[in-house]
Amino acid sequence: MSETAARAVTAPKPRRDLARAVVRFAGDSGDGMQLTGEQFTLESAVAGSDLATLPNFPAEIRAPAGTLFGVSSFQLQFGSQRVYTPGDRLDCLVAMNPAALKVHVDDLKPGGLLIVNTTAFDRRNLDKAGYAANPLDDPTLAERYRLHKVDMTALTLEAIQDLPLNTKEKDRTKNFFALGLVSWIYTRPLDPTLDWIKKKFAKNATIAEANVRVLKAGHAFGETAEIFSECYQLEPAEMAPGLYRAMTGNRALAWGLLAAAERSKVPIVYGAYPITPASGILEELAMHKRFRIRTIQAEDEIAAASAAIGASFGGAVGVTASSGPGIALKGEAIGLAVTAELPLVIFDIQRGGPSTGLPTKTEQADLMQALYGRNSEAPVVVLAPATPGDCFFIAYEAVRIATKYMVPVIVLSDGFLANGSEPWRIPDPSTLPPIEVHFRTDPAGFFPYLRDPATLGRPWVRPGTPGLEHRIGGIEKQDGTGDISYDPDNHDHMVRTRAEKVRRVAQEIPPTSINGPATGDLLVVGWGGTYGAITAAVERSQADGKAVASVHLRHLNPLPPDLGHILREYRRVLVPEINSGQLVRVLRAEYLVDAVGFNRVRGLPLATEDICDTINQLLEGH
Amino acid sequence: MSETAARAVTAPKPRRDLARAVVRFAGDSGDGMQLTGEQFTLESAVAGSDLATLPNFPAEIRAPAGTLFGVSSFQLQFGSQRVYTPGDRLDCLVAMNPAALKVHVDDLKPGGLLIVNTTAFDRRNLDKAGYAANPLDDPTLAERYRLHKVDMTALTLEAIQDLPLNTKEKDRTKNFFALGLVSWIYTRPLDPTLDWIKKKFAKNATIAEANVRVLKAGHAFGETAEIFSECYQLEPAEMAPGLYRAMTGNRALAWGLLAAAERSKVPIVYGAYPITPASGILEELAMHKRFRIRTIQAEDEIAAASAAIGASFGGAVGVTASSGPGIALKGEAIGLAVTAELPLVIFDIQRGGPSTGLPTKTEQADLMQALYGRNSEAPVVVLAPATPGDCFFIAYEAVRIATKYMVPVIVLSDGFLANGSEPWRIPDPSTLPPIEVHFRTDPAGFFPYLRDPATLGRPWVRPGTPGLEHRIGGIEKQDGTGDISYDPDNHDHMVRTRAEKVRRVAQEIPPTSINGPATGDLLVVGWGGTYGAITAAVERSQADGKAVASVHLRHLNPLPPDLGHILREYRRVLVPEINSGQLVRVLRAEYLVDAVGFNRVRGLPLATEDICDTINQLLEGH
Amino acid sequence: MSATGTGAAEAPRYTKKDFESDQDVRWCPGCGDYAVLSAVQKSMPDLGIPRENIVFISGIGCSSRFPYYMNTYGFHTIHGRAPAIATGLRVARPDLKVFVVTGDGDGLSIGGNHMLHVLRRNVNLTILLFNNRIYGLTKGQYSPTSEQGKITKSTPMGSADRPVNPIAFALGCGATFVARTVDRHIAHMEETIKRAAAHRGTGFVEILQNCNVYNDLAWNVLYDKEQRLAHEMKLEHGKPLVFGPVDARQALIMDGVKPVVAPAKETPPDRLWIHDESNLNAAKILADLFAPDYPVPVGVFAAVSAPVYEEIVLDQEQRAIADKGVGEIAKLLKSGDTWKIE
Amino acid sequence: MSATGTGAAEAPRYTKKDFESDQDVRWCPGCGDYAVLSAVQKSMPDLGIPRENIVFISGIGCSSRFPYYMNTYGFHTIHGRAPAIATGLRVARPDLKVFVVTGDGDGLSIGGNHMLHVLRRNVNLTILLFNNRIYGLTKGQYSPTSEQGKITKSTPMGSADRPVNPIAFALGCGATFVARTVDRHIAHMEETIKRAAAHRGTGFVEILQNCNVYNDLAWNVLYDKEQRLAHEMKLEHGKPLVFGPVDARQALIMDGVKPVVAPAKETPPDRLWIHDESNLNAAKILADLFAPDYPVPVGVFAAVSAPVYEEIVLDQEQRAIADKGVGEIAKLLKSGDTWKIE
Ligand SMILES: Cc1ncc(C[n+]2csc(CCOP(=O)(O)OP(=O)(O)O)c2C)c(N)n1
Ligand SMILES: Cc1ncc(C[n+]2csc(CCOP(=O)(O)OP(=O)(O)O)c2C)c(N)n1
Ligand code: SF4
Ligand code: SF4
Ligand SMILES: [Mg+2]
Ligand SMILES: [Mg+2]
Repeated sequence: MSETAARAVTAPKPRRDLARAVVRFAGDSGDGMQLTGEQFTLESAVAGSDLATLPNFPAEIRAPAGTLFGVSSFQLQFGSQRVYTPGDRLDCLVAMNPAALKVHVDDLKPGGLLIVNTTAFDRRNLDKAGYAANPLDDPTLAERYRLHKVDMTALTLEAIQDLPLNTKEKDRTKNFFALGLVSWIYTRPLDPTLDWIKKKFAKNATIAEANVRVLKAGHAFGETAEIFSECYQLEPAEMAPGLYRAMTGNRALAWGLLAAAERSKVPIVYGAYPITPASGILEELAMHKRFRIRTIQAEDEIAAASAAIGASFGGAVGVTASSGPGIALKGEAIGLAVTAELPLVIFDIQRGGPSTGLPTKTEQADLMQALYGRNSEAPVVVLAPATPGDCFFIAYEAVRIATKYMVPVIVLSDGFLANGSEPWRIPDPSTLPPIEVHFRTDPAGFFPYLRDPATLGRPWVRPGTPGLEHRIGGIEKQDGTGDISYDPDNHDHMVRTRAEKVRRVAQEIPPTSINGPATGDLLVVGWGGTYGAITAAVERSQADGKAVASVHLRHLNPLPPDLGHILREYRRVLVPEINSGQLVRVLRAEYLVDAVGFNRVRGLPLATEDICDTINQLLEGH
Repeated sequence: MSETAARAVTAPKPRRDLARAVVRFAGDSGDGMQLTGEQFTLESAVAGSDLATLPNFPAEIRAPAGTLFGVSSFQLQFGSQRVYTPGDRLDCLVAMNPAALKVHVDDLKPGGLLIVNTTAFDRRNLDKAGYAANPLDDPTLAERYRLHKVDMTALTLEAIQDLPLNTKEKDRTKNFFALGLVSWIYTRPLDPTLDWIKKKFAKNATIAEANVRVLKAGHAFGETAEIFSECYQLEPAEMAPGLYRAMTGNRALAWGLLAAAERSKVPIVYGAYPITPASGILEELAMHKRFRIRTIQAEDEIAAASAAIGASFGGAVGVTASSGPGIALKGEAIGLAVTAELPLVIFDIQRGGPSTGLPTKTEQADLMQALYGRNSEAPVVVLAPATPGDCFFIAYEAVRIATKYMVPVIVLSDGFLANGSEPWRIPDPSTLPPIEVHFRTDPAGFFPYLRDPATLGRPWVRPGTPGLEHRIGGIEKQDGTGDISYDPDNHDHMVRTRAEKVRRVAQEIPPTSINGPATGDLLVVGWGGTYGAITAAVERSQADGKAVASVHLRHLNPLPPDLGHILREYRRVLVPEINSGQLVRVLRAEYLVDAVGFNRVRGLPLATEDICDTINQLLEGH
Repeated sequence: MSATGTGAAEAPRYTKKDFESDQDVRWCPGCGDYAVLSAVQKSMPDLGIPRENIVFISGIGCSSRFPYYMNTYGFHTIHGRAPAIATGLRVARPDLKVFVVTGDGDGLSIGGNHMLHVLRRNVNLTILLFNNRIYGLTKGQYSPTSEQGKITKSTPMGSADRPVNPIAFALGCGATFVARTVDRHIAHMEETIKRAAAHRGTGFVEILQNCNVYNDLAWNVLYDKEQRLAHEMKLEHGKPLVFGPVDARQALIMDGVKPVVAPAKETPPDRLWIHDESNLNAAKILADLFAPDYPVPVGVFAAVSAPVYEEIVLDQEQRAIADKGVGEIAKLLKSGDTWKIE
Repeated sequence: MSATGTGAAEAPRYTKKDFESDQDVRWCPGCGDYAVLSAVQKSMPDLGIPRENIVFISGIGCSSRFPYYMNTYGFHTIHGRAPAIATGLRVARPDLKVFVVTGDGDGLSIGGNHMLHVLRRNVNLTILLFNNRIYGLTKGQYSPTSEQGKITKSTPMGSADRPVNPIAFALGCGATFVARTVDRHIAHMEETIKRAAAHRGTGFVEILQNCNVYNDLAWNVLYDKEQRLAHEMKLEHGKPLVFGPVDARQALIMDGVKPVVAPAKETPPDRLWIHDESNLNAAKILADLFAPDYPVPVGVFAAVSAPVYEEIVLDQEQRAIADKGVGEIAKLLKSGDTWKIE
């Protein structure tokens, strides 16, 4: 421990209790803001806070240093009560350079903590950020915010001046100075980060030493420097007891598949073509070959879906994933799976569109594509996880439904869920519902389109089974025999049967849980990654004494059987979505309720505040 | 003229007046039923009848002779009043072989005219059709229908025995015997067919002679054979005066494009990949190079759409076409056109699905795909022609809107419209609304995403224009400048702007015409190729004194501005569609009216009778 | 995991009939597809693979109706995607023997990309590409193998595209087994199909096939007796490249980096070109030859050995399991950074 | 309609600066793409084409950001489709000079089919394929040109696919101009790009490009001074194929139908292989060579002349018009069978 750090411990500054805080680290893409944010998340989780995160990075791989479009940021909210979202406005912003300040400062609450790395505020960086004058010299900044100018680079270099590293290597550790400082401010334990450094740089003691020293230097700086008069502490949140880990949506989807493969004893073949923000699932699965997950990086999305279908025909569970543009390409192939009545799981990690759009930003605008993005009547099951951790259960559920009903299942995740993380209570996998797959082996009376009376699913046969040789295809088939049929009435019957099979999945849906009164003035209906923002807003309104409830849909097709009834128990229905109004159209068409949408398509999660405002307006009858 | 034919003229049989008749020619794929039907159509049109046709042929190119799946048929209804559909049940069925009889006889009205070619009823053909015994020997057939057994092959061979042709060549003319006979029965003039033979076989006098003789032999047979006691005649229909021609939907779409190219003075580049039933448009356009239509048979549907987009970027009008499965593949590319804000016209000639489905049958199940079959919020204009001839105007309108608003336009035709024909009054092309295309050439103040205040369209620039060099792309753009922008509020603004641009197209829609009372018990709302069936049904109900009206939508996105108001003027709303209920969902979501669907997905046009029944049930409150 | 379609020892003794399904064959009378079907059905018993371990995957086209007529497992899928579907099937089930049936449109127009990638991956599949130089099922538009200037429904003034040469394309993609045969040469077809089926990796066979309805006699150079005699050059490993009638035998030889035709009699034996299936350079030169200036090679252009995609995939799985055992989700969930809340 | 990009006479005298757009360049510092951009901008003035007649079309990938930085017309489209989009553009506007910029993933993975067809059609385009053997934009998964066994994010135990060789692929597709150049060889790059741009038909250029972030020094064999000296073989029309340091010069020669390397000194002049750009057979053999066993050829592998797709399309239009005049819709509507109703 360096001397400064030691000193710090001796004279602690006052600690103020806090219920929650929203912190954002922002800097250049090369400044390591994502890592900083992740470590701060881990520290907060270990400190017992509930939390939610929002990584946000440019589409460019390494945008030229100092530019506005090259700014990368990581935001999190942590608190001693339930935390649903990464937060709207910031309590604390760390700006590592002028560009980061420019892009993010408006999100800081008046009076919020603004920590800037003054070293980076040189003429070159100011120019790149388009600042004529140094904003730090503008007194209004310090008036509006609690501004702390820290010469981080110098302090960093000082802390490790004696280490045999070059300046570039030394400079690269300055994000840990920021991390140490903010950890001090919010009384976060450094141990998780110290452990991480140990593991990560096990083979390079000097780099490890440098990072440790800089981290502690930042921490000590908070304690000792005159500029910080107080720090904050948070009670641990009341969270269900258990073992926790941080979980991102993409990893949870991947692990959900691993769990499904283990429980079903059916191997999974995962066909994908890289695309942001879905690639992480492929990369995660590729590391777990021991689970008999076979990954194919296909030549394109069509091949990826096709390979998955081929695998399903072979008696494995075919899974494919992409983001919106790639899902658009898979439409025809999904139609084949619909009519071939094979299990297929499709993950759509939604991102900003249309077309290439905003590849690294989040959106919820593929619901209609999931429901209808294919030729003709080709219904599929559509599910959506509510939180990063929920992705685990949804992936598992998707495999279960796909194999039970012999039907494609689309899972709608999004960029926010994919990269965002939450403290996740590790489930006991043996408590998951079983996935019972029966491959038909009995040739007696076999036809490929016989149906299970309960699910309407047809028999799944593994090629290689003697006596069950059969042919299927994309041309319309006679129900039962599976022979090609152009008979008009058979076609009508098959169209209805495929639809009914999907409708039957409703029997899998548990009663809808209502967050709030069972009847009232307003019901807020959401789906997917907006769960946190909606829940936070509704609970705030409830705390204000309003008769507001919310319902969050995980099953979007078919819809929960009790939903129509629930909707009619409220005077008004509000549907917040990060799209132009998709679920709201489905609900209006289905239930003929005058549901209204709240729609913001900004590439970002919805703001709790905005939803609150809308709730209030609706309640006041606007 | 042969002796028999001469005799026929001398002793005419009695003629009964008829208001309308439904006739179907059915035989083996090799029997020339499509040609027979087309010629009979032409004869009827020249006789002044109104009419509608329904060709129906197998997906196999030349299915083995005599099989059930190899049956090809052509149906038409013709009459002295307005004819809206090819008819539900048949007044007359011509069955050229046992398979044709088996497949079609149930559609014949009791007491209807059944003409069979007895020569084909040998053991081999009976076996292939799955007849244990010859159905012609079963007395119930003659009891149920007015059965006429004609030994067509023998009579055909007899008529041309002296011609130097081999038996196969001679046998091939027997469809003209059937045509001659049915032409006699319904007093259709032979001249159009005689003309056709002359032109078609100009280079082969013997074949021409054979066909003429056989046609006349069939005609004479009707007049002379004892078995036909009477024939029928129809008053000419009251049709608007003018010059008429038979028009199929595919040809009309093609010619509509030719008209648009001529009027706009902008060349058209048509990129397509062959697919039933859209290939005919490509084939038609390829014959008209003189109109500066350039056709590209691309390597796949994605390339076809992409080539069209490239052409639009170059200042031509890019048009692409396919049927459902191919349109599914184009989704991603259409999204690019949406965000690049380039004109693009997409024809979707719908067919039975999902997947490969029923490639040669009709369906209306791509409406949702047209509206939503792409990632993210990517709204496009959607139009649908009501009749084969209407395809001409819709294609023209699609180009007009696409270039005026810089927006993709999807046209939803279908297999029935594509191949079906109607007598079509030739329009004066100078009465078509002008298509005014202004390419920007002025560099002053130019940015690629400046907007026309009325249409919100952006400027169209032909590369090659000096001073206007610019770059566009699929990443989100800053409104105005068109520069790449990841700004959250700009994205929200652009999503809204693209939607608003499509909504503005509503200003192009004329007031909705209502067929029937402006207020009443029931409004039937239709779109696309069901126009005939719906109109016939509604007019029948009106004739029964019911307060029923109909509205047929040609603009499906945006919807006509007056539609919401109209819907509310009726107690009930019925939406008949050849799908599982797509427009009905749109109307329910949009207007919150409790519209109900009538849905039959049989690969065939809706039956007027079934719609009538549904209307009656609804009016009776079922 | 056993290699492809073993089980020869226990495989029942089949006859052609065992591979005929109960479905009506729906091709035009006279179509070359009938002959191919018959040749494939006849080849099957010799593979020594239990019928239930054989799968036929096809795309869309006349030729792609093929699986319905084989009494094996079969999947008639979507246009162009059969190689990708078959890849997924092989990765899931490396114990099955998988055939892909495709057409010149299905395999080289819409499906060209999947063809490229399946060939370079060397997935263990047998691909039968029926090349009739036309789109049959959609009623006669030109295809990617149609000769330039071809007049069809969609090209009334002649097609503008230069044709793709399936053999040259396959070799350019890195194919490990490339052969050509002809629908009317029954024995050669059977022999070639069997060789391809026995290849470890992707066995690519171009079958010149007659579409008598839309492109009759496109391959007349190999149908017509005289022309065939003059031009057909059978590729036989280890044998010199010679062709033509006995009395006017021609040899194909190399003149520097150019193939030339010379009278066989006058060619010194050491200048004869001995066909070597393992020489991919030679195969590429042969691929570009065609009548009238050159002979038309039929037979196996190239057969080389290379790693098989799905074998590597499976091997990695086995290695991963051997290293650390089969994965257990309960353990994985608790791995890495965790913390307890009491 | 005038042929591609004429107007040389009137074209203003440009400098490199005239082709630099006002957009921020958004590649990683050190990326090879910068050098290519600079080379292209530098080549432009020599094309003698008015700037407004030049269009850059790209797909998606790091490389595909290219058009934004060129002060010409440009369209950054969707992944893999640039060749198809450019084809439509050329058919609409044969007066424009069109470049396609693509990557190894964009052009050979998702876009492989369009690449095949644009090459066989011989559309008049210049295609620059940036081959960095990796997916850059999606952060480092292996690409179709990555070497087998490549360890990347998506293949932690090594990739299972055999790589595609862009040059061999292009030749197998029937390309008429095929060349290779290197991002760090500025002069050679400029020269090659200019040659490709002048080709009538599709000029296909593989540019070996460094992704210093995800696949640094993949082409070190041509970067490292010593290795380059040992292996680089410049292809020059009419010149013998020799390479290596002056004191140990090697010749590439044919031994029957096999290329072999022999000391240049000991090779009789008549056995030397004189590079001939018009010999596609030779090009295909050269395409397969690579270090360490063979030299690495750079330069123009093949340049042959062949009909251009859109020229035929346009010619048919002109002939149709010459035959019967420009079409008139009013006349067409009344053509064929019509009847009057009074
Ligand atoms: C996505 C899609 N596009 C187009 C079609 C229409 N289509 C069916 S088969 C075919 C081409 C058939 O040609 P080929 O592969 O040569 O087979 P052949 O019929 O000649 O055996 C086409 C274009 C389709 N079924 N699906
Ligand atoms: C339809 C679609 N699929 C996937 C992606 C994601 N994606 C963008 S670029 C790219 C590959 C880039 O590799 P390459 O073409 O080699 O270009 P580089 O970045 O290496 O220059 C991928 C897979 C996409 N944008 N669109
Ligand atoms: S159209 Fe041609 S390829 Fe197709 S079945 Fe008929 S003859 Fe065979
Ligand atoms: S990721 Fe690689 S290819 Fe992409 S910009 Fe960075 S260095 Fe260049
Ligand atoms: Mg074909
Ligand atoms: Mg790359």
